Amino acid sequence: AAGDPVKIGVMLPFSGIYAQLGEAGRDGLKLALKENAANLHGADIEFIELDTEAKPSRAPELASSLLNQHEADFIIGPVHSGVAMGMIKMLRGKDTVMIIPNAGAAAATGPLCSPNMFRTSFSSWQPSYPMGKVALEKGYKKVYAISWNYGMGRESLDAFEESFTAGGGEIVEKVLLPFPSTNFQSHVSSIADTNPDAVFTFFAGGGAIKFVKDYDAMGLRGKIPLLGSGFLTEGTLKAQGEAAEGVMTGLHYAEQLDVPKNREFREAFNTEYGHYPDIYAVQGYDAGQAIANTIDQLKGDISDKQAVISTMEKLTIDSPRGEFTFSKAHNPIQNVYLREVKDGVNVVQSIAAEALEDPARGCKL
Amino acid sequence: MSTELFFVQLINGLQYGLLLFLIASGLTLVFGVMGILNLAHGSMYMVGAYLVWYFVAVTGSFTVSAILSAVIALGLGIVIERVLIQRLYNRNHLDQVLLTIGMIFVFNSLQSILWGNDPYGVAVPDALSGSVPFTDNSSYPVYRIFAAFICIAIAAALYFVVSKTRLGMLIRAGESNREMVEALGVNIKSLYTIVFAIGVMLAAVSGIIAAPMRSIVPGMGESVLITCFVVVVIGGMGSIKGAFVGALLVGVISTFAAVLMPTMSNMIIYIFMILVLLVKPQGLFAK
Amino acid sequence: MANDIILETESLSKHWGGIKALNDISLQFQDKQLHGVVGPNGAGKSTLLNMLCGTLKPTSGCIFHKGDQIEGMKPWKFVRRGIGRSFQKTNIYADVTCLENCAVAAQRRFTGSFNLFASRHANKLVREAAEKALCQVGLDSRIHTVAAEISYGEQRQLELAMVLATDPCILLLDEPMAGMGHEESQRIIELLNELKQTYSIVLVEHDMDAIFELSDQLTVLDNGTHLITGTVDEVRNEPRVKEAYLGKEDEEEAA
Amino acid sequence: MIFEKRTERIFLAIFFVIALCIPLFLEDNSFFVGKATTILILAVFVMSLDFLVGRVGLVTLGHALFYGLGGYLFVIVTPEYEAVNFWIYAMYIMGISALVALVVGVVVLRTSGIYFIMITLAISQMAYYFFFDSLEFGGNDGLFIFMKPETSIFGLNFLNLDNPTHFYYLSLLAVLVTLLAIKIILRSRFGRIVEASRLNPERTEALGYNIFAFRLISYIIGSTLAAYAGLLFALQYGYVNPQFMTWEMSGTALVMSILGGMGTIYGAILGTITYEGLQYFFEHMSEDWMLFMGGAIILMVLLLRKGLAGYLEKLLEK
Amino acid sequence: MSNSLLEVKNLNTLYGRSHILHDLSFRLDKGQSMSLMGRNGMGKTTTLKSILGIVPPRSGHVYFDGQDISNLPTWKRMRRDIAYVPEGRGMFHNLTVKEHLQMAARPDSNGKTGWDFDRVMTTFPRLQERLSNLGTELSGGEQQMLAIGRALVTNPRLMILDEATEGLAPLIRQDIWNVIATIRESGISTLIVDKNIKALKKLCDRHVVVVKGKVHFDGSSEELEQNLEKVETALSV
Ligand SMILES: Nc1ncnc2c1ncn2[C@@H]1O[C@H](COP(=O)(O)OP(=O)(O)OP(=O)(O)O)[C@@H](O)[C@H]1O
Ligand SMILES: Nc1ncnc2c1ncn2[C@@H]1O[C@H](COP(=O)(O)OP(=O)(O)OP(=O)(O)O)[C@@H](O)[C@H]1O
Ligand SMILES: CC(C)C[C@H](N)C(=O)O
Ligand SMILES: [Mg+2]
Ligand SMILES: [Mg+2]
Repeated sequence: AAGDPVKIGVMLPFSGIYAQLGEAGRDGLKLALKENAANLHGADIEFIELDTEAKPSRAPELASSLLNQHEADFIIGPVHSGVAMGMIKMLRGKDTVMIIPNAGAAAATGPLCSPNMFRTSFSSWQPSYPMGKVALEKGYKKVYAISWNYGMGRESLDAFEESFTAGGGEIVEKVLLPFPSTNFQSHVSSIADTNPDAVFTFFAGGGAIKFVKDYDAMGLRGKIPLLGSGFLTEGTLKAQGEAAEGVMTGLHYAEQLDVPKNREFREAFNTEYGHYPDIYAVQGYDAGQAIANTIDQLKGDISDKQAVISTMEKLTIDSPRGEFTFSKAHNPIQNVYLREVKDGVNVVQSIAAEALEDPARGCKL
Repeated sequence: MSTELFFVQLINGLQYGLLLFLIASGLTLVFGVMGILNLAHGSMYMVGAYLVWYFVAVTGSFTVSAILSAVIALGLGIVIERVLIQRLYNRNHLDQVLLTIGMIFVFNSLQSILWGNDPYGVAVPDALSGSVPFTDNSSYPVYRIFAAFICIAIAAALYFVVSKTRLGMLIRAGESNREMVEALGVNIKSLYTIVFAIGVMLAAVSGIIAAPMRSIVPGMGESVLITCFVVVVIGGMGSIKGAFVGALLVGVISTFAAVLMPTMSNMIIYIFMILVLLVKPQGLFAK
Repeated sequence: MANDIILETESLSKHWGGIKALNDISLQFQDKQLHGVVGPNGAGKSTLLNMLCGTLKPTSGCIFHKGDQIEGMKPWKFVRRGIGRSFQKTNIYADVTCLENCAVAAQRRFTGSFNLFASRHANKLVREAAEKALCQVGLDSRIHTVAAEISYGEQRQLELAMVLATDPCILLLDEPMAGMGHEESQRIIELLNELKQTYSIVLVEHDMDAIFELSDQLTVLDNGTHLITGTVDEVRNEPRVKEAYLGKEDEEEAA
Repeated sequence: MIFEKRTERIFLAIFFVIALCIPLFLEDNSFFVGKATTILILAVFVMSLDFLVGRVGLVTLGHALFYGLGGYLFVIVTPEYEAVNFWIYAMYIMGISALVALVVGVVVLRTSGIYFIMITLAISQMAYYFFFDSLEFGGNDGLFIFMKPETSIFGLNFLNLDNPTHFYYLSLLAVLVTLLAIKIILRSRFGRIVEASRLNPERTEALGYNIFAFRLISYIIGSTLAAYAGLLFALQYGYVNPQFMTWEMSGTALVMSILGGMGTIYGAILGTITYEGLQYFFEHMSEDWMLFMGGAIILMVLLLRKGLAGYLEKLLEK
Repeated sequence: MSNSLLEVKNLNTLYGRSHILHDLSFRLDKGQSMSLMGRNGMGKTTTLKSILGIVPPRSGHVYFDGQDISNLPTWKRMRRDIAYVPEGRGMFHNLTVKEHLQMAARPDSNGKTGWDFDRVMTTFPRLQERLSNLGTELSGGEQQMLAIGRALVTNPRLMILDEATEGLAPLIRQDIWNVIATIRESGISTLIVDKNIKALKKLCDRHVVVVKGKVHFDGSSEELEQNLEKVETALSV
């Protein structure tokens, strides 16, 4: 009923390996709702934050807490795909709207898609698929692909392979390491031995840092180009230092992206939190915008959940990454940019794929 | 696999093994020799890495930072032993599990409060930043060679002290029967405080040495913890030699497994350990 | 008196690396006799008992029980054949009462131990056997005391009570009197005198009074080798034994 | 009386009275009914661990293997879109788990002490990687259980697993049955030898018991109970994930049981409630809940010599 | 300065609720040797442990060489040149025979080193062949020799022996008595708990008999002879 606050449940990792991602997402989310406070038609916003620790085992319980105990109107989360599955199990088909601000699992907007589930980030497929074409354009014929053997790792390599081999490229070797092992040195030696035209990879967080450092330490940087899904150089550049120079990645965002909204957002974020945002903050911010815009369009009355969903479906989000809309499966239709690290910054080279839509295999929406 | 690549991987494996030994060295002392089940060992490794990162950012010098961090870790070890561990010596060993798991929580949380959750890296110190030619299109970083030597030096020193000196005998005797050691006129309480603190310092030193090669991230402590225990146990409790050989074997085996059957490579050290324990239920170098 | 050989060893040896703890020992133990085993420290007496009860595997040689070759079997199978032993170094359940210590020992005789449901207290026979064993060694007043809280000498008594509670046909006793006071030792001597009517006993002791009083047969080991086996008098007058083991016995002590 | 201690009787009486009443004050799909159910299920798991660690003397860090297995087995052996009979399949799954425990037990029981800890850990980690890496079993995403089983016995159906309150009572029943089973076993003749093997294995063997057999049987019992808990846990939210099998899961259960008072069995219930309660409380209090949680654990271990049960006993005995 | 080396005054020691030692007092003079006798469970070991602080007494005082050591930790008491051979031998399972002696060896507080590794080897030649074996691998008697050797290399002024001849063969037992006699001649005092009254009678100057944690008899060898009956009933010889 009107007058009740709008409850936003947040299920992100605030401890453990993905803590930084969780915090960024939450900060972005809060910033969006703060900026839009005037458009909420008087609705008060209340946040309930729960730490997932990026552990899937507690995901259904926490989701149940947000759904049943706190009766949240929107639930934002998570970062980790495994956790996403646990949340989906609980929330799928319910009235409460779930917005995923990071986890890329194909299933979320694929076979398990559901009217009440949205994603403001990406599907694993999206950042990697265009990179196959990029590799071909650069003239690479033989590529060594390496990642972790888990959902996003496999989906990323598969997406790359899909476009790369379709265009006549050859994957000389496809290596899937156990997650989250970071013992890369021997693989770097193998790469040196195989001597491919380029290397394609998906790693994130600590693994990304370690891989890029090992690659450089063993002297391969500058000899064999390193391509990747954009997470290889997101939030990790400072730690990677010089080792990351020249790495080319595909992602739906870049910090220096020349979009007015991006400049605005970056400054606002910096004013609010004292540091500049990264991709995870952008995705959280867009989740916040999606909520704010929906409330705005419904004039503050979100009691009709069907209306909420159908309003949200039609939104065009003015994201720092450029405007995007939701696909039928509720995944963003967005540009993927080719970026290259220069002087510690991901510099946009080109748009690798425009308005790219995830194939949403298996989704019946 | 070509012979050249075989040797390259062998070197990689040995180097990884040496690093493993380094990371496990503190645990070998604290757990293997003194018999304290310290699950917070990984946290000490993490503390070392974060401290050196922090001091490098402040002072700019790796050497100064390394020394500062090691000294702080030593102090931390003394405090932990005095305030916490010491109270549990005459209790069930499992209480140590509880205590040190509590410590993991606290350290992880302090890490996040003090240093935030961003991943960090430490640059290789300038003096060691070069690399030597290795194969056709790869080279070997000097720092990693340096680290390998540090590991060997620590292994040798540890082996010497524990098995050859009177101090080492006292430490071992303390694990066997504290009361009796004290009845021989030895201040076992202070001795254990110091040795525990040295164990903590070794863990931190491994974090320091590893910092320029690895990433400094939340949860980095837990990720090495089990491997350390595996190394100590494969070698046989209390045997420095065993831990050293165990670490090298684990390093080489997991390196080859990683390239030959990558998807299995996380399992391989467990399979190896199970096999070792089935043949030698007390580890390779059990007395 | 029966002259049946109940237990027999044939060229039994145990080597630890270079140390020959026991070398080529062939002995025969007769039914319903007390067979003493003496020898200097480190002669291999405990090693011999450890092999006779299955806890140690011989390096070479054989052990026969009633004609069956039994070396190499699991220790618990030895017990099932009625071979029970006491330990030189006290080896009890420190955290439970003396009664429970003996009940564990006695239970196997009376009931199946794989019964997951029947209460352990339900069987009267077990309890009675345990109590009886405790009384035999003189621990009547300690039945309900936790074993860790009785003195060392009393623990030695308990050690013996536990073997008695298993009611074996062959008792292998490793210095049962060590650590006991006079009264207790005296009591044990009486007890053994009584028991050897029904059991075969192998007794290792350094208490010469006890050994001389009790032994029907006496074996002397020295440095892993078999010096002599005979009656008490034969052994006592053997000069090699005096030299290796007894010393000038009457002079100093023999209390 | 299988509950020897006064404290034990008082605690259990209070616990069961409160536990029986909880749903009366809560709505059916209230979060708290679900949370309480999870705690009960965990308590079953922790009790089975406490039995092994505290009473049999098998300190395992691989117990979660069976916890996870209970859930995975359900997904594997039941048809995806058909409601099977809960009781039959529970027996079936416990049977398979017992077989697995037999095989694992034969391997791991060759070692003891710290080596046993590590070898159990290794085996559970291997199982974890097996499920984590396998596409068929959902990898790190885990698997969903789409159909909850039905629970009729001889055509009578008084439980509906889709109803959280019913599920709650099913879990409470599991606590009761597990508690009684463990207590009866411990008091039995078998229990006597098991206890003896923990206190002094060498002597027990010298008294004519094949301790390997006693340990193996105990290991199978403990593991099967854990698998049952795992099955319930998987069914509660209809979700299995390899993370249920990690050593961290085993470690957390170990923490709960030590906290409660090692080897007391009822302490496992106490420890589970306390741990989960504290975590819930701190999580809702602060983002740095781990700091408080860690602090609380450290304080408790320093202040309580024998866990919470030990503390209660000090207050209530004599 | 008094001649007393060790003086125990009104010791009361409890294990939990059970009161074991009741106002126990006795005194041992320098260079003297004293026996402590009593039946099983009467509190002999408890007395020794109370003196050393291994089991802290509830009340009472222990003086060593004229100084009150009641409040010192065990290791500091031992550092005043006391050595202890515990009941059950106290072997270290992870140290070799040689290491047992090496780790314990130290000069006394005046820097005197009468007992060293070699002397222990001449005293117990049996140990010579077992130097690289672990302490727990020795036979019972060998362990006992090692425990005594380990105490001797700390060069004590007071040796406390708790059933040190348990499990020793008659010949070796004699050797031990001889050793104790020699060390006594060199001015080392001994406090001996043993079963062997005859040997103790010859060897010791004073005798204390405890019954249920109380001093039942305290006197010289002559006094012992005079009160033999009283003592023997207490020991039920
Ligand atoms: N596990 C072992 N490893 C190496 N040597 C051993 C081991 N066990 C025993 N020994 C050696 O074997 C020899 C015989 O030992 P055993 O215990 O049988 O002697 P014993 O005759 O019982 O002596 P005691 O009267 O002192 O008890 C000893 O010298 C001992 O050092
Ligand atoms: N840890 C303990 N807890 C409780 N009671 C104990 C403990 N240790 C010893 N006692 C009790 O204290 C009393 C004295 O024991 P103590 O060991 O001093 O006897 P003792 O004279 O040395 O006997 P023994 O000749 O058998 O060694 C005994 O009655 C014993 O039951
Ligand atoms: C980008 C990554 C942090 C994504 C995360 N690993 C996932 O499972 O989806
Ligand atoms: Mg012996
Ligand atoms: Mg005593």
